[in-house]
Amino acid sequence: MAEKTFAYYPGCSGAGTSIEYDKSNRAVCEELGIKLVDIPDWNCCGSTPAHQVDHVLSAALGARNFAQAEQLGLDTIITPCPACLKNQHNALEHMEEPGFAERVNELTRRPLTRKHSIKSVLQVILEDITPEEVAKHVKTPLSGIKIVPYYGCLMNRPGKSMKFDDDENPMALDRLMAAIGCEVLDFPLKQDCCGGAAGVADNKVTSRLSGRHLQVANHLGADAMVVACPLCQMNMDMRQAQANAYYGTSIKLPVFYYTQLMGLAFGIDKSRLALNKLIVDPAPVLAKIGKSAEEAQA
Amino acid sequence: MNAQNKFISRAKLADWLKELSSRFEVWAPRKEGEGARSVVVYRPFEAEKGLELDRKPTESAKHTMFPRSETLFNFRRNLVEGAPSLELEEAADPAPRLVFGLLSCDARGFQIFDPVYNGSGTNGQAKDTYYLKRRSSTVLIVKSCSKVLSTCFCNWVGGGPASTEGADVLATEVQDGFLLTPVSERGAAVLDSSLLAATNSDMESAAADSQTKAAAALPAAPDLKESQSALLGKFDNAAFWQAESSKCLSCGACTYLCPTCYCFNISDEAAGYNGVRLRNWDSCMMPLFTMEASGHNPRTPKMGRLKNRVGHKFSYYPSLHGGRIACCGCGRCIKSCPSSVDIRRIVTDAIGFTETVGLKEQNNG
Amino acid sequence: MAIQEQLKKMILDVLPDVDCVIGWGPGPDPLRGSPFFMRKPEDVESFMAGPMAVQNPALFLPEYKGKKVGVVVKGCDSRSVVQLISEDLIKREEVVIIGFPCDGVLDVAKVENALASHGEPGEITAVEFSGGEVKVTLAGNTHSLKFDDVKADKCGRCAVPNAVMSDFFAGIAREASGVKDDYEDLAALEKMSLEERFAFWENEMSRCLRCYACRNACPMCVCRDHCVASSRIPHWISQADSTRDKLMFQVIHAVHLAGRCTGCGECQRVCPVGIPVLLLKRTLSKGVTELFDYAAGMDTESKPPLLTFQVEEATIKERNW
Amino acid sequence: MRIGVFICHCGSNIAGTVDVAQVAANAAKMPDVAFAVDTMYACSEPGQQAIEEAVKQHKLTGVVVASCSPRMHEPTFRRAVERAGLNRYMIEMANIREQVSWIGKDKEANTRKATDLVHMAVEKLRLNRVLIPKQIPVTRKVLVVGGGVAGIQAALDCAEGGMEVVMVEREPSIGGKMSKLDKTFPTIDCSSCVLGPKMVDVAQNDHIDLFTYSEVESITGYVGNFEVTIRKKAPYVDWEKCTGCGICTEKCPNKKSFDRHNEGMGTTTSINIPFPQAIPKKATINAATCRKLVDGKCGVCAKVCPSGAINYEQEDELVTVKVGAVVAATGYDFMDWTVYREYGAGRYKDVITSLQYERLLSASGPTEGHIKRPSDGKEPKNIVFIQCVGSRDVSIGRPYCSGFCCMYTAKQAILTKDHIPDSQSYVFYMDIRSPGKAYDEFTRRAQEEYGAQYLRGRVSTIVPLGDKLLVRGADTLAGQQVEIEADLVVLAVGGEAAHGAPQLAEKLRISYDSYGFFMEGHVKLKPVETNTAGVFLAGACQGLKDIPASVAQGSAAAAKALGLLSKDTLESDPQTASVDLKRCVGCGKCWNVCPFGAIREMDMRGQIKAEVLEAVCQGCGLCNATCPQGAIQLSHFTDNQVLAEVEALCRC
Amino acid sequence: MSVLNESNNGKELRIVGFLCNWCSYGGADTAGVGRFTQPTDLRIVRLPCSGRVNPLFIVKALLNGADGVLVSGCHPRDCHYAEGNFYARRRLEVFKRLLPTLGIDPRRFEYTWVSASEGQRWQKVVSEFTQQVHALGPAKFVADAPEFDVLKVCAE
Repeated sequence: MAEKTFAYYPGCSGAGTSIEYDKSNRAVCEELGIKLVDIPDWNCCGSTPAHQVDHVLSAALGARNFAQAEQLGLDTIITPCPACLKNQHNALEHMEEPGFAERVNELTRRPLTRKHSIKSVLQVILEDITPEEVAKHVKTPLSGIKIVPYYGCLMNRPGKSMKFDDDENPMALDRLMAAIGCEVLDFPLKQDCCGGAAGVADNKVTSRLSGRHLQVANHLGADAMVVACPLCQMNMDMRQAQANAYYGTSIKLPVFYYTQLMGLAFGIDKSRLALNKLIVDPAPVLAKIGKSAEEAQA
Repeated sequence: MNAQNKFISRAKLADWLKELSSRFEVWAPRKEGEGARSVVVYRPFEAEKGLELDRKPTESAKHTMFPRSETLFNFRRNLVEGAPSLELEEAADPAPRLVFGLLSCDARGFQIFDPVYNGSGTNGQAKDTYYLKRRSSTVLIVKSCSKVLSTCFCNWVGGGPASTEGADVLATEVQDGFLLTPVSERGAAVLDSSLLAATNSDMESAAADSQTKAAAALPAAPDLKESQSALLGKFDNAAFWQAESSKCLSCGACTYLCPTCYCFNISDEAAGYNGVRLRNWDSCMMPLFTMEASGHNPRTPKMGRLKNRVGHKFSYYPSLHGGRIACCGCGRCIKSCPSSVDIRRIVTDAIGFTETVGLKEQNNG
Repeated sequence: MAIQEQLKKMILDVLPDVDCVIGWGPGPDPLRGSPFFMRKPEDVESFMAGPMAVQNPALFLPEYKGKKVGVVVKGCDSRSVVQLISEDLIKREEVVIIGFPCDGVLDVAKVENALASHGEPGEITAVEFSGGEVKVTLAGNTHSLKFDDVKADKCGRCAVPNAVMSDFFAGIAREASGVKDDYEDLAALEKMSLEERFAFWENEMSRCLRCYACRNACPMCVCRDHCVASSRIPHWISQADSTRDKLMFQVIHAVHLAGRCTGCGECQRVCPVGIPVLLLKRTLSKGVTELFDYAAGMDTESKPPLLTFQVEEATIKERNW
Repeated sequence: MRIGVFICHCGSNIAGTVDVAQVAANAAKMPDVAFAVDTMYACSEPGQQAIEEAVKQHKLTGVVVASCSPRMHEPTFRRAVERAGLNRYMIEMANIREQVSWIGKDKEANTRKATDLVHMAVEKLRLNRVLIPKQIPVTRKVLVVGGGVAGIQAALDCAEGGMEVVMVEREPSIGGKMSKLDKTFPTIDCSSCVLGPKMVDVAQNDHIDLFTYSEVESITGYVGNFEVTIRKKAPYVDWEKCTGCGICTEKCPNKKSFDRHNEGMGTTTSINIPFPQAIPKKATINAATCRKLVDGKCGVCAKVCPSGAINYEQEDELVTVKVGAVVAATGYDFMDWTVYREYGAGRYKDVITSLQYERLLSASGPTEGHIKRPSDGKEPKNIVFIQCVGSRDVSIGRPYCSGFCCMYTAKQAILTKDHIPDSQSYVFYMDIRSPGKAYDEFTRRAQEEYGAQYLRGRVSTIVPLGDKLLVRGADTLAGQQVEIEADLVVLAVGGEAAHGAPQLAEKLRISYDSYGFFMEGHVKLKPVETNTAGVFLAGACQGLKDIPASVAQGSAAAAKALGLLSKDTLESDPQTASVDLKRCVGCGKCWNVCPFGAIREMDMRGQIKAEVLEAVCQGCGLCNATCPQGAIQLSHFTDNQVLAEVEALCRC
Repeated sequence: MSVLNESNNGKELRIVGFLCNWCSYGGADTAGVGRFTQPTDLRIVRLPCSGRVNPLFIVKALLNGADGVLVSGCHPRDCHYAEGNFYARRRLEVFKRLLPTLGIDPRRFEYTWVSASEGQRWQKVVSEFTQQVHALGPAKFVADAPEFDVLKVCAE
């Protein structure tokens, strides 16, 4: 299979709180033949605050990253983080508006000379690799574990601009997890907000919102939750205790990045998947892999 | 050596024409259009727009005497209650003109106009005053031809590269300028400028030499005296005319470039109460030429039109005007015909020449 | 010339079934060919194809409606035939189309321009074509010209050297050069300011003789003897020799051809006073191509775009007032 | 020509900002003007009389009136000159009120402009010709397309007026949407009790020829003389023999066919009679599911039919009828609500449409009037109604209000409480639109007496949680998010043009808007006419409307058809195109573009020419603009007339 | 009129309007009834349909001295004659591209759609188009056709 090369934007969390996402991403991409070229000297996408203050400035942050990528001769950036995706996607969209690009260029002094695009790693795996191809890489099918896919609010919304998957009923994770052998449960809250960054200011909000996800997942009989967003992961995993405290529950639901599970299925060395970074211990779940199938055979 | 003859150098020519402009509206050939599209046309002389005396003019000089569209008069209708009336305002008399550099065939063309417009064909009844006023006030300086084109056939119809028929002055190209020979008194009268020099014998012999050479370059002329009867004899021969006219587009290029086609049409153009009566060139190649008021057109197929054009020039006109052929052999109709219709061939075909005299079959297999 | 001989044979084969076969024959001098109507087998002897096959024989086809005729066509001529068929102006079954691979035709005016300092085309005594060269004998001297320099403009942008549609085809179809018509002929005009363009037309049209050769040479002109140029009802233009009316006529012709013109260029070629009347039609063709992705005369099934419509026009933006 | 020019003051409407006396003085100098005067009110009785007298006194042969818009008073002045003995088409108007005096105050400029407009009118009038209308005989029969309540009303009224009627309905039974309703607002009376008798009347009326399970295949001709081809689809049952006994439907082994009448809220047999009150009560085989027709194995119905009516070999049949007028009453359909993926896009069984709910409420429905939700057949307690699903939503290209949803939702909330007294209804709405007699009272009753909880806001998502549906929306009045755990969600799906409406419009040569609703002749003044003479509109095909409005429009369309066909002949508008045969070259461009098929090819002594069918020509002039020779000219809008107007403007 | 004063010293220009009877002429009436003030330059030729507009009318006007030409019809799909404006749309769009070649500023010609109810829109269309033409100033036109010193009523 021909190698697919993209400019890679890990995002700030990838270098910190979600280092396990970044690591597993790189490992999985390597396995699937997706070549990631790190953008030299990339800068913050602006996150939530930038565009609330100044749209031009916010777009300029993204524009600079595209300019950096242009140096590499690459016009498509891919990123694991939906928030980074959304912000830089917005930057490109705004720059199509009359006069907007000029204002951005004044700030960056580096006008873009080509047409650029940005996609999530998830989109590339789904569309460019396809679940069928993913299945071919599986060495250890993750049969025996039931997961709920949780997409979060940003990965494919607003549908008109993201143009990826079904914006009201996304299936990308459902299909990829099925491809690596997981039993995927229909998760009704797959796009409901986890509370996002509100956890920093008032963790009751995140507890209330993410607590419900955890309870529904638990109720459905899920062994684990699979996510594609660093913030979702943090609220579900790190703040799981807070949510349990808020509702008086005692749920212990491991929250994996989808790339971690794919890595496991591909037989990638666990150290490269940084499973040890997860707060809720995944060991009991990992122990189930393959079990039920064996039991059924017996 | 002729003392009346004068010499004008190329260098001083424009100055002389400028000088003449104080007495005449001077017309001369010039180049118009760009590059490959350029053509040579007769226009009112403007020194800055230059002269073109080396290429043969694309169009004839006919319009200098017979404008494409001429205002005969303006009219205004008055609707006074009970007494409607019509006011006419005649066109002003034309200013005297001088045409420099027309070809000898062009000058001979007016000779064909004259009997039609001067009343000689109607015992003086129908005189065209508009034409005659122009004709009598226009001086023609003819430039003799030094080269002969494949389409030239002036010698077929009684002309020649240096014919002085209809000319007031004959200009013959010599080294660095033109030798000017007065032909008429009117012509002699314009050769009084200090810009003109006396001639010498070298010039005179060079001029005579050039004229002889040009005449000799023309292929031998066939005898066309049979054309009158031959064309009449073919009048009802549809197959003949069908074949001859197959490729004709029935456009007016031939007639409008022709120095001898003198037909016109009169039309009124009006708005509200006011209008103008115009006399415009007409062409027997156009369907409207014979359109009747009823809407009936006796000459619809194009072969009838072509038959008329050829027949008129080589048969009907000669029969009315002492055998004079209404063609001056300039060849423009052949040269500029979109379909390369060749009037010479039609005439010789009609006469039935088996071997076409002076007309080579061209084939570039 | 093998192709010419093949064509002659095809014409002889077709001749018994048709009223005549229209092609090209000798003209008044070595530089000019002429439309040629072959009715008898002996006529075919003088038939000639090649660089002198300048005229568009499709022009004559509507005259023969109701009779069966043969026609020899260059690629460009075939587009006229196709367009005539698609507009039902002639019937497919009434025409036998004979095609051949065309290498381009000569532009007499260009030859004249190239040799301007040596004489006039009327003085040319011999013309010979060999290997991309044209050897012209003029006033006793032979001049060699590059054929590419003196071929017709349309040949430089020709994408259909072979007949679009034919019943018989002589030789092996020539590979299209792959050139795209980028309307370079309009570039010079487009460089001018609007005022200059207006003055350009005033100047050019002042020369017009109203001979209507442009119209009569146009194979797509349907009106023929009933042109509005000289009608009173309707009275579109006056009979005066005015630039305004003469320009108006050119616009009428161009507008009537919008979406129908195949760009054969005959209108411009035949103009005895060298007016570039094709520019107007080419402007409209460009517009039609851009808007409707349509080129006239390429297939007999499609409708000229201005004689049809789409409810939603993808390329026409509504104006925002 | 002797032209009289009348410059109207229109009181001060025109004279206030136009020097009318000056305009009249200017007009006097215009070509062929024999008389020019300013007049106080040209349209008043004395004003019209003055025109008539001037025509006689000054021997005028044409008149220009400069006053208001010709769209207003052209007919008035045409009648006036006709009374004075002139041809009614020898008049032109200059619009110096709407286009001059009312839009600017600069009197000098206005006077100049008014003069120009008069000059244009004079130059145009100089080229006007006397036009005489033609008399066309008519077929006194009406085609009604669509057998819903509007069509039924139109058909019955026409028949009542003594007119022959042909009714075409594409479903096997007439009745339309109304036949699917349980009760109707605002009186909660039984839909079938109201509609049933009318349906029976249609069946029994001798003047009405009923074609159900049929569609209009094509239509040619013109007002008074249409020829309609009707395709009778094959029901595989000989309806001459079928008695409607229903034995076949009991014995049919395939009981899993989609039940169209019940909107899929149940299944039915492959051979079926749509509902007990169907008119005609005849059986139809669903060819897509019938085992005999699909794989040739079965044939039970043929065995059990007592009258031997079953015919598996039956084919569609084409019938041609001649009619003089057409009433289009094709109704509406519901939009495909599954574009709303936030409502599950059809994935949740207990999210249903209001019409499906109507079938659950109906005693003749699949649940015999018991509300049982589709997923598990349980009786729902919490029911959420969401309004404006597909109405007033620009984001999906439906900015219009469907008009009836507010009312039927209120009705359904009331009926829900009647059926399940311990239920609670929630209604998410945008605005309550209840203009109409006793309508607003009705929606209040739903809230106040029946306790339906109305929440002003949109629903953002429906999430299945266990056997409940979590409905999350905004309550914009309280300013907060609301979540309701519902047992059943009912979507008030908006209406859209009936499927196939644009295609029918093309056949009828009437126009339709961007949504596919048929265009009326004039929004206010010609609400049931169309721009094609002889074609009228009734009911929701023209725009969504409720039952009373549909019935009223049905009667109105019938009145128009009766009026049109009350005479034996019709007068055609002579402002049509005509062909100058001398100029025509038969190139065919005109007949290719004519939107009305009003031009045909004809042979004139071996030459092809165009010929205009005067009665069909609507006078649009497209042919005129298309003809390169200008051989076809639209009377009174000829090239020369337009050019004269242009010249009058540009060259003076 | 502010438009006139600003750009052309209060002088009016010749603007010809070709309007369909059913929509745009009605829209102009609606604007009039609403007393929506408009520049006075425009003179309207009433036609049954925008499909009746031969593009040649527009050239004729422009070559004869009009400074601007405005065509307005029913909105696409709302044509009184069902299809007329669909043809007009194509023909006028193609035609507009010919004007620059002739040396005529294409902004001197616009076509648009105004319905009978859009009085305000009509006001906007007229005002903006008039302004646009005034910004271009008086047009050059070919002046060599015979002038018959036509009616002088306008001047008198």
